[in-house]
Amino acid sequence: MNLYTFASPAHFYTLAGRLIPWFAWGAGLFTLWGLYIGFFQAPTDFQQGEAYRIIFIHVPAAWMSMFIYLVMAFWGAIGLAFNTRLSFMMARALAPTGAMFTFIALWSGAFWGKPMWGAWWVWDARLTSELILLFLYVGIIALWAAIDDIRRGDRAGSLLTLIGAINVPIIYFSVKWWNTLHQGSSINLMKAPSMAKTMLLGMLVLAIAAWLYTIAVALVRVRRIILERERQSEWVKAILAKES
Amino acid sequence: MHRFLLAVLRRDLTLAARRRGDWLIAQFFFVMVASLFPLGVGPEPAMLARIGPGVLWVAATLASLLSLARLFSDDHHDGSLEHMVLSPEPTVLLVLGKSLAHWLIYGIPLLLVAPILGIQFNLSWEAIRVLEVSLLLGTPILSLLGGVGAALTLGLRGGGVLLTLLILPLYVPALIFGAGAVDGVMAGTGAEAQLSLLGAFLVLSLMIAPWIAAAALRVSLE
Amino acid sequence: MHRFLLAVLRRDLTLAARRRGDWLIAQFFFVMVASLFPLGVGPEPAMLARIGPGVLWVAATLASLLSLARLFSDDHHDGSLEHMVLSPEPTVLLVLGKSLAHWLIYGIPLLLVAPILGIQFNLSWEAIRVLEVSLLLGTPILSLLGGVGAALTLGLRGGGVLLTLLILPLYVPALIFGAGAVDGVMAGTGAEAQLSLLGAFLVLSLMIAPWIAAAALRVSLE
Amino acid sequence: MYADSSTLSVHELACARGDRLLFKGMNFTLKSGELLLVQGGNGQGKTSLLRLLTGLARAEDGEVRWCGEPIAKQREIYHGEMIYLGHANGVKDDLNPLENLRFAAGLQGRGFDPALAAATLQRLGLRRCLDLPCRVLSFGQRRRVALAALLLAGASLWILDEPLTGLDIHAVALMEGLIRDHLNAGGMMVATTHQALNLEGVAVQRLLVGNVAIPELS
Amino acid sequence: MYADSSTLSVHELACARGDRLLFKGMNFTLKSGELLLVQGGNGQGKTSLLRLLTGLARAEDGEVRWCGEPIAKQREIYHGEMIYLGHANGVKDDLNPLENLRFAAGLQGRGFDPALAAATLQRLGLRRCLDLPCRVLSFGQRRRVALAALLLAGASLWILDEPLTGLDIHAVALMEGLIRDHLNAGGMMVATTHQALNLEGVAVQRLLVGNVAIPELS
Amino acid sequence: MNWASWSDFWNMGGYGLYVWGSYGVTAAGVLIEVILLKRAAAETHRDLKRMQQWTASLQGEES
Ligand code: HEM
Ligand SMILES: Nc1ncnc2c1ncn2[C@@H]1O[C@H](COP(=O)(O)OP(=O)(O)OP(=O)(O)O)[C@@H](O)[C@H]1O
Ligand SMILES: Nc1ncnc2c1ncn2[C@@H]1O[C@H](COP(=O)(O)OP(=O)(O)OP(=O)(O)O)[C@@H](O)[C@H]1O
Ligand SMILES: [Mg+2]
Ligand SMILES: [Mg+2]
Repeated sequence: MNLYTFASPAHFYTLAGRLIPWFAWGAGLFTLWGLYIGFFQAPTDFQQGEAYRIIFIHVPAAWMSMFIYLVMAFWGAIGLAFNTRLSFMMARALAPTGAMFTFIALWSGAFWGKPMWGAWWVWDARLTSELILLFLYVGIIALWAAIDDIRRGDRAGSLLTLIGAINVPIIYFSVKWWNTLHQGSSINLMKAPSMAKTMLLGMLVLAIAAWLYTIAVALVRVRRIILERERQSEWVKAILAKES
Repeated sequence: MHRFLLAVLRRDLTLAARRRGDWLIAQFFFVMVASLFPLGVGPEPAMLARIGPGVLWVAATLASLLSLARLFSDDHHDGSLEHMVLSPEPTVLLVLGKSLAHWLIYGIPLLLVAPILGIQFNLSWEAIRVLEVSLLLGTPILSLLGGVGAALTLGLRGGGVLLTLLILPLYVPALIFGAGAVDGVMAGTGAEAQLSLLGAFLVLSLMIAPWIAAAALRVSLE
Repeated sequence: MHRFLLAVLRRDLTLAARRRGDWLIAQFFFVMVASLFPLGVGPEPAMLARIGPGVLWVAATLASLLSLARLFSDDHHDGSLEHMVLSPEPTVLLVLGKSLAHWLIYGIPLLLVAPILGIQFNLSWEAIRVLEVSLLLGTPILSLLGGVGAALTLGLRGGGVLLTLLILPLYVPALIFGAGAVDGVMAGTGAEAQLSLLGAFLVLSLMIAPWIAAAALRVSLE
Repeated sequence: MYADSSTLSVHELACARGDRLLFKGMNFTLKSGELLLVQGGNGQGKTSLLRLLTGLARAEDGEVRWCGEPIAKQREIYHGEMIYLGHANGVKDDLNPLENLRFAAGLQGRGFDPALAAATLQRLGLRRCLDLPCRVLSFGQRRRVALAALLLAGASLWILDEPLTGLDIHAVALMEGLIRDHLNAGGMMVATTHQALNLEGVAVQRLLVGNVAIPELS
Repeated sequence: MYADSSTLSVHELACARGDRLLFKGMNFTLKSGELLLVQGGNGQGKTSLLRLLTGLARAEDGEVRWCGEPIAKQREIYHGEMIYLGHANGVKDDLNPLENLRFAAGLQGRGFDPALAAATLQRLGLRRCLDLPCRVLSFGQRRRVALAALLLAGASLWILDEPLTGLDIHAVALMEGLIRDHLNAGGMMVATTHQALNLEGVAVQRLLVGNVAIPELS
Repeated sequence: MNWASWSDFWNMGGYGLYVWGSYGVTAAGVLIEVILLKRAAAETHRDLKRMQQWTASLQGEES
């Protein structure tokens, strides 16, 4: 068994089926642990009060939103270069979760900004580039939804992901430069070092949970995509026959 | 190579000339969107001068987007796009030629109209000069990146709106540098930095966009 | 009569549902255009609140315009518009049904998105409430008048852009009253006068626009 | 089946496009059970004539009458009894064939019988395509969907512009049978076609359109 | 006229659309002077096959070869010797026929001889339409403009999808003559059509497309 | 332990709306995604089975 066998949809389907429960349970456990740290171990912040506890979802979500985009671009590039079906499927399977995390980062940021900055929204560099990231996700998903032909959709979506990926750092820095007059976050969270450690741990644990969750969900989705695309093949027919 | 590029260019320019006033309409759209603002926002001169560069740049972006929706779709509809892609010449040149033609038809006239609007928004001469330079550097970016979007959305149902959705995020840097340059000169901090960033972005788009658009075009025609 | 109107309505809604996300895209376009302005103009909250109502109304106008370009043209292309006009029922009902469907598909979701943008532009709750009312009264006007424009420009080459050119001037009153109402409430001068003018304009468009659009449709198909 | 007394007649009809007069002084009367085959080379004005007959276009001169009355004066009645199929199919790409038929019925203010519609589609050889969106159908298959809508409309007057384009030989034979049935049931039909039509036992009037010689070919 | 040694061959070609396998294991070789007539009912995959042959679409399996080499590896050479005419004409509405031919030539990197182009258009019966924008031409006239572009391209391989749709009988006869000339000069052609073609003295291969029975009609 | 009572916990030092607003939407997002995923998976299975039966019936007729 070499790597190539795993890249074949049939094998990947079974492999993914076996892996999913591990990632799903892992995600659940890490979430519980992270929440416990977040709510019961981490002390109250002397400046922000309890509001800072939003950080435990805000930061993991923000990280995931960017990370997933990069992974999508990676799979898209691989697919375009080597014409491997599975990589396109992976890219498609990741997009909705990425969009969801982007939305959560925006939402939790807004709910954090209101008590801290007194405004739900300011047009600051990070916020704006995150908003544009959401637009990119939505654009890619909309493009996929608009194209019925699978092969065409795969390639078109990957091309868009790639050109977006080239643009993302530019957007990030351009917004930063454009916005020099505006101050960023007014409160420095890292001031209290004793708290920083538990906080960092909580953030990391929840980030790992988000990561496991993403993998689990993406694998479920990829399995569905494989089934749909390979429905003519014998192994899918065999699987369906076995189930009924 | 050169002959093919020229043939594409000449063809698109002839077609634009034949559709009398079609390109004029895009200019009118530009003027109209820009003029809607004083109506929606109110007439205070200081405020208008403050928002002027931004509004003009946004209006320019939207005007170019509107015309981009038809960059390939007309030719797709009557079948001539397939003929062009099936020509022995490289598709990249085709895309480059069409983007260039788009810029000549929609970008250049925009440069001519923009100063008038600048005056309406109470911009200083210096600001208008920088606005012109920023549009000169920025509008080709719109045509190039727009070509990618037009190729990706070719023949799709949501057509024009989908194109906008895909392309507007990609336009953001051009918009920020462009409007930022004018803002800079108005705030006295100078425009050079922003303009050179805009120039760099233009070079980057010129190097990348045609290839991606050509690939997208082949995919869309499949 | 009623059955025909319902048939048109149901057909257009089904088609919209089938083109998954098509209407969603129009909403995102709205959000995106509105977000471009802060990027162009700069992030100062006070200024954004000042131009907010105008920007939102302009963005709503443009979003509805973009989707209007396809009100009749898709059906024209595949020949089904001719079939509908050749049906024994009055063309006015056809036009009314299609405008109504357009409003349901594009106008209503806009009402749902607008408050979020209002928050991003730092508007007060009261201002957001008035914004909603003004959009509720104003978006049907856009659909109705837009129907006239779409019928007039049917099958013409400049299509979308020409439509914009024809229709934007007609939209101006709606825009002025709508944005004015929100401005009024923010300036403390009250919004009632502007809102009732907007209502009157809506009734007027409802009484006149479908007839003109029906006539224009017959002319365009000739 | 259909009212026996209806007639479609044309009185001194003239049609101009741009600065070309395509035809003038055209007169004919079509009675129940008859077929009018409009003939002429490319560009002679067949499509233009058909659009005049439907009321979509306006004549340069003369008028089209239904049961003796100008059609402009009784648009709703006339359109209730007529159906037109042109070069475009009027088939929505996003809907499947059955849905297309459903909405076509709704727009014509007719009732819709799903079983009958499905049977008609099967009869036209679209059994395997019932749940595909029409977008993916082939050229001839889309034409067949349009023909199914035509059959279901139950109109007494059919106006068809090159109904056979893109149809394979089986479908052409089927259409010939359907046309014969329609005429035998007392219907009327105006059609153009460049292909041979095999219509025995049908009253066919032929009308040559065009005031210029057929474009010379060398 | 054309190089005698060129061949178009297809090796174990398979084509799927959606989840329908249209055909698989298709093999044929077409030599200089031969015509391949692709036959099959509506929706059997003729258009799909032709698009594979042009290189516009990608095959599910197998490959198309020009002179023994896969066309994907020699796109520019192959496209220099091939011309395709599909259901759409590729004629710009805003240009008149002559201008259309001029730009078609430019895009294919060929020289343009106005006198020859005008003569070709006249030969195709478009003498009266030389300075009309193609928008106002009739269905068949626009098809003739597309055919003129085909003739002027001077390609050795013609790939034509239902070239006869909309043409009147004179034009069909003319096309038959032109096809014969092309093949006798050593050209090649792949075509589909549902109409009868009268081609004596030409080497015709027939290829039946489709892995299912022709849609049954009852 | 940070919290004296449950109401203290829900109150979050006066920031309840913001903290629970964020956590709530996150939970809702995850929940919706999982539910949609389950539904889509079931739908795919149903469709595939229906398709298979359909093609089987067609082949049966043809042979
Ligand atoms: C809608 C509003 C907001 C958005 C879209 C947003 C977006 C982001 C993004 C994208 C990141 C990851 C960037 C990085 O790691 O470099 C991030 C991290 C962070 N955000 Fe936010 N944010 C928002 C509001 C806020 C608010 C109101 C605060 C606090 C008052 C805040 C505090 C932080 C902190 C502390 C980090 C972690 C920084 C680090 O890891 O270095 N954010 N946010
Ligand atoms: N503006 C115009 N100026 C001059 N001639 C025009 C104009 N518009 C249309 N024509 C001519 O009118 C004729 C219209 O023909 P029509 O479409 O009715 O032909 P047809 O008989 O249906 O032909 P086909 O068999 O090709 O479909 C064409 O010959 C066209 O050239
Ligand atoms: N996504 C899809 N799912 C299922 N079937 C599809 C899909 N896309 C295309 N098809 C089928 O593939 C076939 C395509 O046929 P094609 O257009 O090649 O036919 P053709 O032989 O050219 O027919 P015609 O004579 O009507 O032009 C049609 O039968 C169509 O129904
Ligand atoms: Mg005709
Ligand atoms: Mg075909």
